[in-house]
Amino acid sequence: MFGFGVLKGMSVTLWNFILSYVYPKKGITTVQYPEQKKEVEERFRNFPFLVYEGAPDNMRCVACDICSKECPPKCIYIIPEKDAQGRVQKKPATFDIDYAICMNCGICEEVCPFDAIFMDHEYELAEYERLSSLLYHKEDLLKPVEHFAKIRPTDYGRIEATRAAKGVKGRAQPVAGAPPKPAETQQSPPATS
Amino acid sequence: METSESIFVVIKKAILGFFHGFLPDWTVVIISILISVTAIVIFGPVTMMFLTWLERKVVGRIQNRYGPNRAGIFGLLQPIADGVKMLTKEDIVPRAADKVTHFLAPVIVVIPALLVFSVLPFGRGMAAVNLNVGLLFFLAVSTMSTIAIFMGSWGSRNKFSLLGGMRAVAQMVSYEIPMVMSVVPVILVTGSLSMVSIVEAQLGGKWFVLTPWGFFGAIVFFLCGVAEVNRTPFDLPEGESEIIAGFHTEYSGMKFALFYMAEFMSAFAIAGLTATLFFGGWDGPLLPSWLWFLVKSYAMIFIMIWFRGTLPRFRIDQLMGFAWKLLLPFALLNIFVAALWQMLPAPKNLIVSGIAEAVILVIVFFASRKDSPKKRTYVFAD
Amino acid sequence: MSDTAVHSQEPQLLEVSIGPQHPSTHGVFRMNVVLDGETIVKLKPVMGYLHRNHEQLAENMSYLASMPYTDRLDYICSMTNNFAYAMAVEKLAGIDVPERAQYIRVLMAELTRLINHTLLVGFLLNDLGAFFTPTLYAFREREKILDFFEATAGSRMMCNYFRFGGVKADLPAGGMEQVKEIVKNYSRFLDEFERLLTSNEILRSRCQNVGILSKELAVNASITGPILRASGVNYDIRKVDKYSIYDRFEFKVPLGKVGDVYDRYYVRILEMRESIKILQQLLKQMPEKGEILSAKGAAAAKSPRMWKPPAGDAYGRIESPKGELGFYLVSDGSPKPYRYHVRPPSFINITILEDMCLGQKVADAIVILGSVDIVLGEVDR
Amino acid sequence: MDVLHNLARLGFFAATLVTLAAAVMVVTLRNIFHCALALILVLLGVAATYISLKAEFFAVIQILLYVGAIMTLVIFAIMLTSRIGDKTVLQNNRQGLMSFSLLALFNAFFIGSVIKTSWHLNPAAMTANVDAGVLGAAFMNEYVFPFEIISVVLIVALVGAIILGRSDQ
Amino acid sequence: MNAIPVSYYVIFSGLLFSIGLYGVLVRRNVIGILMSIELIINAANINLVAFSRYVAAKPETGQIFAAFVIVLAASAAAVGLAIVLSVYRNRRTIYTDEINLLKW
Repeated sequence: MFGFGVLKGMSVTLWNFILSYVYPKKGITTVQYPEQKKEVEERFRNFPFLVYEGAPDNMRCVACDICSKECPPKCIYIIPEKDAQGRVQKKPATFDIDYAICMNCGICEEVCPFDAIFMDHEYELAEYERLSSLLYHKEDLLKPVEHFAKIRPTDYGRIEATRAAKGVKGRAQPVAGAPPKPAETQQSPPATS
Repeated sequence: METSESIFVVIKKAILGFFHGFLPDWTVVIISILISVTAIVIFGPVTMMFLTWLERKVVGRIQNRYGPNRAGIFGLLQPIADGVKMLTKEDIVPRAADKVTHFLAPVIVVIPALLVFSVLPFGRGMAAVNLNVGLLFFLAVSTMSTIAIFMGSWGSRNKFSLLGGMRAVAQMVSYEIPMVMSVVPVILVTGSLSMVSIVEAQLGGKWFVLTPWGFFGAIVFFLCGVAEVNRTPFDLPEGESEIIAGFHTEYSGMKFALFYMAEFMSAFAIAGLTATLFFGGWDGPLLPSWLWFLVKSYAMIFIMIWFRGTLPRFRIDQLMGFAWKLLLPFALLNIFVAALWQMLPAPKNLIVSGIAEAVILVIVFFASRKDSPKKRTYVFAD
Repeated sequence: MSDTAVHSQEPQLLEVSIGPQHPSTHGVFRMNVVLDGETIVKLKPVMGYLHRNHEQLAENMSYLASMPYTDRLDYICSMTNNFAYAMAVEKLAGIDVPERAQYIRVLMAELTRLINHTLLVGFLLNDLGAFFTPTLYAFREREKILDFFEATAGSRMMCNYFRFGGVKADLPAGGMEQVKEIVKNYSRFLDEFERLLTSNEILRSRCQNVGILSKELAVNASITGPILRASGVNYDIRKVDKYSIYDRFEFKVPLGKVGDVYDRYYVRILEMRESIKILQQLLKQMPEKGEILSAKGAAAAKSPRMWKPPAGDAYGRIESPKGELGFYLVSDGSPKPYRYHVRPPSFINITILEDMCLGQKVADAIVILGSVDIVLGEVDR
Repeated sequence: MDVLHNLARLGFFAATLVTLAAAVMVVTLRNIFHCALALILVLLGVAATYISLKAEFFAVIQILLYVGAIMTLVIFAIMLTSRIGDKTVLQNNRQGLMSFSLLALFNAFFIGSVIKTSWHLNPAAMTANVDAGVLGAAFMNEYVFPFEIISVVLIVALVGAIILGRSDQ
Repeated sequence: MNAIPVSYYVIFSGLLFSIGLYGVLVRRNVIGILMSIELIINAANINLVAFSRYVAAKPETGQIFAAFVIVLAASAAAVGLAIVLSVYRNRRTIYTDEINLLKW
């Protein structure tokens, strides 16, 4: 009685010890991180990025401010662009996301009516300074739609299909001609902040 | 074979012979002492460094991890990296601490840990000092570390340290007794306190562990030794989940490293002593004697690490109960069995002492049954 | 000079503050302990170090925006937190949940229960002084479930997966196979775990008859979860409320007799085995395809800031791995909850800590705290 | 080998001096815990003296019993009777000067008389080997009766200590 | 080694004894007094061992008596400290001049 339970437990640890040498595939769970990286799942979400098509200037975002309002920790900050007359354009002049505040919930991606913001797979974002270096500006956030297609092919296929069905193709040019109306109706007016 | 067997003895003789050529006799004696001292002072810390690596490696493997594998091949340079880190750390002394005691404790704790190596026979003719009271010297000196731990815990002026120090002393005093008692059979049979003659009595595979009393004596001694050096499952004085780090809570940097060093060196010393007393020391075929000693010692060390990788910790009252109610009676009765073994002629003694040991086991089993934990049944409700 | 001749018969007491910086308080929890030697004569839990104003925050944002915050209550079981909150809102707004989504929800909840109990046993052993081995074995198995969570919800711990009226996304391709593999191997892992722990004499002697919680006290202090059941009270909300689709599965509720740490440990092991049974049945019954988000729910998810539930109140509760987790919501018809209240099981279970610890050794207090199974994110909110 | 002998003598005198200095610390230091540590040093010095008297077994016993057991007990008592945050209070009473002068007088006479005395040395005893075996034989033969009595005394003392030290409940 | 005359040991032990006696006389702390008594006992032991080495008919005699003395010292320490503890528990002091009631 006394000692046998201990011995039984010790047999388990010895078994794992031996297994780690004779069959490391099962006996060792370590991922040697910087050299070896675990592949992230397709749906993995880390921090949001903005999508553009073709050129960075041609972004999908229309500065509608929905994501910034829905964002639970309020880490998105948008100022729409204004033309010479002071009229609000459907394009952000400033689009900042504070990665230090963002909690990767993915709500911005869900609520965006223009499929302009998505969650990235990039996770090696360590910085020495946490105030300014983790505040990502529009230039840092913009990534081509091909990037999105690469990291999340399934979602990309689905979203492109719905977009095609709605007849939205890319984003209309801000100047020249009437901009095509988005299918969504509840688009809020651009923020006046 | 012959050269590898006595390689260290030969080297020492060569050095001494070299100095004998031009130096007076008395300097040669001093140099001889110095060589032994240097050997031990180098061997101790190197062993400790290797043990820290080994422990992390083995525990890592037990836990399905690699353990240290970045610094050097197989992570063998990890202890050096650790040492550098320890050296460069800030040496913090709490404001309320008893400065002198706080400073002296880590220094003093290393001394007994190094001293005990002087009487261990590392191989044939390789005991630094063949003291005729070697075994008692070992036990006496190893009790000194209690004082150092006490100094550390008192000097830190920290309640957790104080609790740890109290636990350490209570534990070490309690386990001293069954430890000494479990050694008595060996002394009884060999009729000597000298480590060298104890090993010589076991030459040719007549290891004491192969006798009934020796087998259980070895278990008792080893468990007491594990408790004596505060290792799992008897690591209450430094139980990090309860009292953070016990007596060395307030130590950082090199002072902490010294405590660590002392712990590992004593662990090795206990492993070596178990090998010497019960497993024939450096006795063994083919391999050189010192290698045999190391193999046996490291086997003991492996068991200690294995314990560490498996077992949770005792509670203080259970720890005391284990020493006083189980190990001590067992060790005392073991003396009786060893006496039987020694008195009776050769074939009879094995049977008689074996039966006696079995009877003792049964008695202890039934006596401890009341206290021992039970298996339980559970009901399931819908 | 010294305090001369104080004629007191009191033993010398030592007041120790365990925490908030302490290796085994499971976060920033603090116990003010008064010790006589090593025996506890007084214990005062101090909490609030991790207070994040969760309820007030939730009252100032839309209903959906609180969902990711519930992940952070009990950060080990974010799925069940989501579940309880989603249930409360569904009750409030009268949203129904499609069949397949119900199955996915129960699947996630039971997997979370496995994670939580496995981790708890690992950490309990750490508190007992084991050198991380059980914990790392627990992590090893948990990792497989977390991989599944990542594949499904996109995040390993902060899943944010449930939506009002369903779940965010369907299982990914190959998800079912992944779960089947986990469920198949989990009972083997539990066997190994038990071989390592259950019959270990040190664990038994450390845990048995330590921190006994009587039936009456447990009920009076409104303790819930495995701790309550370890004390022998048959109360499992999965059985009592039969919420979601728990009435479709056959499972039993293991009950302890003594109510000590060992019972709490073993009841959890048995619960894990029951969870595996549920999962096995679930995998058989689960419909291949189907809606995962009802139409009403989809509307709520698309524009949370505009979505207004009818005025009223609702209390949604589930059997989270730690006990009864409930969300009480009052709506005044605006997009933000008028009142948002959490009933956190950890917080209510920790209130009886002193009663369990008195007269025990200081080492036991740590173990008892470990066996209560608290997560400070939930205690302090 | 004369040099070695001289070195050994030097070591002995150094040990003696350290021992005496530590002894002075035992009776003068204000912090009782430091006193206990100094006492340990004294005991080790006394053990060194035993070694110089070729009583190695006894020296080891001295360390094992005094340092390992008695001093642990003393330190435990210190820990239990003084609070961790205590300030050091005056440890001596006002009889110091008088005691010192009387003892100095006594020592003057004592040392003088010791130096004047001529001892009847026993050369056989000076070279004899006293190891554990000899001591054990003496305990078991010639001194068996006192040995038994002393064991009874020890047991009585320990039982008495347990009864005294037990708390009342 | 035997060149050290026996009178050195005797003087050493005499000094140790005096220091111990001084401690017994001047210490207020009961534990301090007990420690001073240990000094005195050690002084006696040195004498016993030294004389048995130099003067006695049998060299082991002194050591045997010294062993008895150590055992007695251990007993004294155990009982003495137990008394100290029980005094402390009742009176909250271990200073001799504060333990001035004949009863408690």
